[in-house]
Amino acid sequence: MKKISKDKLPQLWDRLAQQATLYLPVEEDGVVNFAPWKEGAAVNLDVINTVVPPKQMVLPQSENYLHFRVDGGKLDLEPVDVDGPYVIFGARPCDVAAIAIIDKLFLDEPCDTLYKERREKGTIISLGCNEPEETCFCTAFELEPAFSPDADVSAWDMGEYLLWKAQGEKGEALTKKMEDLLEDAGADAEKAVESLRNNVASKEAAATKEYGWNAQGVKDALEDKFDSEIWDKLYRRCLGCGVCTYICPTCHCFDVQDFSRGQEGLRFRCWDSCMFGDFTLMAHGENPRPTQKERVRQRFMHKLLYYPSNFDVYACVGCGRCVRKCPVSIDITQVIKEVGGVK
Amino acid sequence: MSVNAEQQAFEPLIVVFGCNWCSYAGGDLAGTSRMTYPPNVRVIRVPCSSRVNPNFVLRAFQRGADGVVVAGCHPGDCHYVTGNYYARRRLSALRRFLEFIGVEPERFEVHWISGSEGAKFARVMEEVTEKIRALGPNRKMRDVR
Amino acid sequence: MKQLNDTIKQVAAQSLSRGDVDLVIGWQKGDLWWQSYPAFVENEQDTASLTWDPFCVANLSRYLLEEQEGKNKVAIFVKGCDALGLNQLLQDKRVDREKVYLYGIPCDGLVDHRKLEAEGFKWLSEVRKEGKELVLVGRNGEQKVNARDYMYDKCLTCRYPNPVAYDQMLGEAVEAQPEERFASVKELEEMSADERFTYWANQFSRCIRCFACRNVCPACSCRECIFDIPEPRWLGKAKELSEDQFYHIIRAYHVAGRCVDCGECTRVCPVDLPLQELNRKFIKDINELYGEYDAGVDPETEAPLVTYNTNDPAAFPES
Amino acid sequence: MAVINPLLPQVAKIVDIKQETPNIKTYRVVSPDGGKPFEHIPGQCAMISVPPVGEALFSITSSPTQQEYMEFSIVKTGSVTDFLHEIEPEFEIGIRGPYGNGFPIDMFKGKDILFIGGGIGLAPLRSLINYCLDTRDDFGKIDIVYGARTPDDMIQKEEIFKVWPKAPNTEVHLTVDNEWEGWEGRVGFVPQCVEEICFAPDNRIAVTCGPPIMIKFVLQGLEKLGFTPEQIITTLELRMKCGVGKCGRCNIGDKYVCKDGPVFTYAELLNLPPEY
Repeated sequence: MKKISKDKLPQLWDRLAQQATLYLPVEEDGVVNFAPWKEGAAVNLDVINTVVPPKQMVLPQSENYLHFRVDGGKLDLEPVDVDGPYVIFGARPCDVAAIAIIDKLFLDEPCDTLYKERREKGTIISLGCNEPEETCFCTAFELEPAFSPDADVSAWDMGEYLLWKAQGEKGEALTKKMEDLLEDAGADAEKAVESLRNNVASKEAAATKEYGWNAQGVKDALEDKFDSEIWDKLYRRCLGCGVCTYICPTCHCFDVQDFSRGQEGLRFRCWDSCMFGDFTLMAHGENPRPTQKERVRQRFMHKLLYYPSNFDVYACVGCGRCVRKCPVSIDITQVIKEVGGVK
Repeated sequence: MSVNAEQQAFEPLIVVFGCNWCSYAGGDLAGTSRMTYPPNVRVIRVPCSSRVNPNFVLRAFQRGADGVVVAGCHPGDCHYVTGNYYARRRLSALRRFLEFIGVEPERFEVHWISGSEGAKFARVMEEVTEKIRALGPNRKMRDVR
Repeated sequence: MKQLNDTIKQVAAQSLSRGDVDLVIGWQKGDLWWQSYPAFVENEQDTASLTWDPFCVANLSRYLLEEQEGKNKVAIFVKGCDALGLNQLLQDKRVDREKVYLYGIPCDGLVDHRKLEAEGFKWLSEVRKEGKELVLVGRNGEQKVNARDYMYDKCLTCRYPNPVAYDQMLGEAVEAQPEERFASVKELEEMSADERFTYWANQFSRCIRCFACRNVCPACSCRECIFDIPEPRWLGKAKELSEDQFYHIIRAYHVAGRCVDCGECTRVCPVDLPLQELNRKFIKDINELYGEYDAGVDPETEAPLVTYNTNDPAAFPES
Repeated sequence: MAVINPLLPQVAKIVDIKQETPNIKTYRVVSPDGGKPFEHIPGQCAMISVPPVGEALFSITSSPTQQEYMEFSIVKTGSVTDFLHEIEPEFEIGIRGPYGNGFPIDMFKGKDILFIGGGIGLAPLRSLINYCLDTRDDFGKIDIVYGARTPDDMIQKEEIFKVWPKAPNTEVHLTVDNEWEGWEGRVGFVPQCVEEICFAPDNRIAVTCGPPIMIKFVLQGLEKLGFTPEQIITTLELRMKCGVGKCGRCNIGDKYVCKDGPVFTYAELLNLPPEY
């Protein structure tokens, strides 16, 4: 276990940014999002969740993957390579868990090599939470607010300094490169982390206790709820916008589109949302999900029933972004309780 | 290449939406009267100045136009009687808004040019080209892909 | 405020039980203290869940686009800004006034819960409005704060707190105390072209193209939006600055002269883009060029950009 | 070899375009250096790519036993298909695949097979029909019921009128929805035709593709004739973009049509949510 005092962090960031693009939570006009590090950036490590999750580094909002040239009947195609290595500093445990969840889909046969390459080129330094937000419910999905097993390095904010623990090869390699900036954390560091982890987990469990729930029962509860009238009540206020899906760390649906400049162009994949009306609209006009009711139902069924039955993990990490940012407060925790998913 | 030389080497691309009944005819007249105006101008014929949708103007800037001109009949002469009255309001609102977004107002101009003002057509195209040449290429709004 | 909360339940129950309306659209509390969201009540006993509190900010008038179909009468509650939105839908011929029963609610400003959270007010169980103050009920008792310090910015500049359209007014008129609404537009106008371009480019590059601003806007009520039409595809789906600019400029342009300045676009934007300022620039210019006009006040008068005068001034030299 | 990105198309060439009906053309596609772009089994699909318009998934209508080329029958009904209906032979396109589970061939071995197709629905079936005819001894009697609105709307006229009827132990029953000048054959909707001929269910598998309304009545008719849901197979069509079960668009319940389908037994469909 290592440690680094907070006033040395800019030095650490400079060093990290020399070998790879360093993304960390930066505040701009009051909005905290992951942005590349540059001298004097307004880094904010206190906000629990950035607005847009670090998913955008492994599944960018749009990424070109094919360059094409059409000339009369001739066609020539050329893949576009994935850009260079990057480091994510300050990803919260829920967001790191979310990346591990969508790994299961993208790395499953047939493997999505674009995603795989981006994952391999990335190193994730997670920062444990000290306090839960009111909208946090990661413990309901049996995740820990102060520990992320899937990160390459786990860090904890101890006030004056950060504790730093390498996990796995990438983490070890990175720790070795940053050796001169890191000191040994001493014997009682492990115990300090232990008590922090229990303290935060119990604080959030207490908060979620107010709801008093654990969501592990929601998959079975949803098995027979396809025609439940819960959906009729829920969908009516939905605006059909893409806020909940685009800021959700586990939402991964994408579209494939072409951009053309005369004879040349780029094919790219980009985020798409099941809440949009044209998500399943077919060319001949049929749409298996014609109204907002089917779309709102699909979003919850996919995260809490379909994804778990395919990959036996819920596609929700309890980060609470959708609860905070939905313009009409469609709240997944309310849905889980209403369908009887609380155990 | 010194800045001045570079500026001289820069050939601005001006997209002109010319209304079929007046300004486009004015352009024709300039041609048939052997008046010259800069080749930087690409004229697109539209039925009326009020047919110019702000999408056209923005798409032109996206695809690399350095200046956009909408040319229509003088108010009162419109073949569709009220077309240019609507255009005057809408393009005025658009021009001020583009300025608010940061695009230099000189890059988007509206001129009333009648079918008989071949000379004015040539003069306006000359002036606009020189003004835009002085301003330099338009990086703003351009789609860099 | 408490008295209005009861009135709302009564009038809703009454209109449903008498069969005057088939549906009442109001607000309902969620689990968290700041969650008040649109509620659709069709039978009398559900009216108990209706509420009025400092968080009932969502504009209900846009739901009429869907909900008026197949019903003969729908009742909705409208604050000042909601009523302007409703009038705009009437002017655009998208809602049938005969099918709507309007309960007007004079509103002296609603609370932006993020302003409370920014100052550490969290884990509350209730927030009540009492006169000019907010009573914050938390884990360790109650606290009072000055309401105006935590209102939405859009409420601070509100010029029509009393609904301009209603069938039945549910409270006493309140006095408008609007702050200058074009303050930040003027501030931006003083910048140089390049500074303004950089400012807006930074804002637009944060946009995640979720379309919440379009889907919430009462002036954005087209049956099929230009951005959804595949051919010709005006807006690509790539995350590209020039596409973001295209979207925001055209969206603002399409509501120019019809935007009622209700500020819902700024409220719903997940990345806090100051979208209302874009619309306010159009309002300011149109007022200066073609005369003061407040969209949504009178649905009978024509919106400025769909009419003309032969002697209109122009924002370009006319030779 | 390195795992290639499943979204990356390879270049292929259209060598022949046959106008089947006013809005359906059949395209013969080969890889640049000749032969089929890749191997497939009957019922699988391929993503045809025509930049800068886009991509779309089409069932491969040729049988895997056809080695020289791959065929697709395409209805003109959207931006990609409009573009495809404008181009001439020798035009180069992108192609990637094969996608989908394809028909469960072993399930058909030694059984009688009843093919029921409507309009363009014959395209996915044809791949299996020709495969069965090329390996005829593995299968029992083959019945092909095929209907369309008018005779002009029937595809693969050469095969349905001349080739298939002559195949060993194979019967073709053609029908048009209503009377048509110059048409002597059967008249009536496909589901009606199936019930009239009254196929016995024992030792027989029914495979059906066509417009949803036809499928609905065919399923009812087959059940009346005693077919169990396990004996009825169909293919589904939804909007599909990636073709490899990642983009999250073509799910019915927890099944992705492009990966777990498009071929489903009626039994499987019965325990999927009714959202297709």
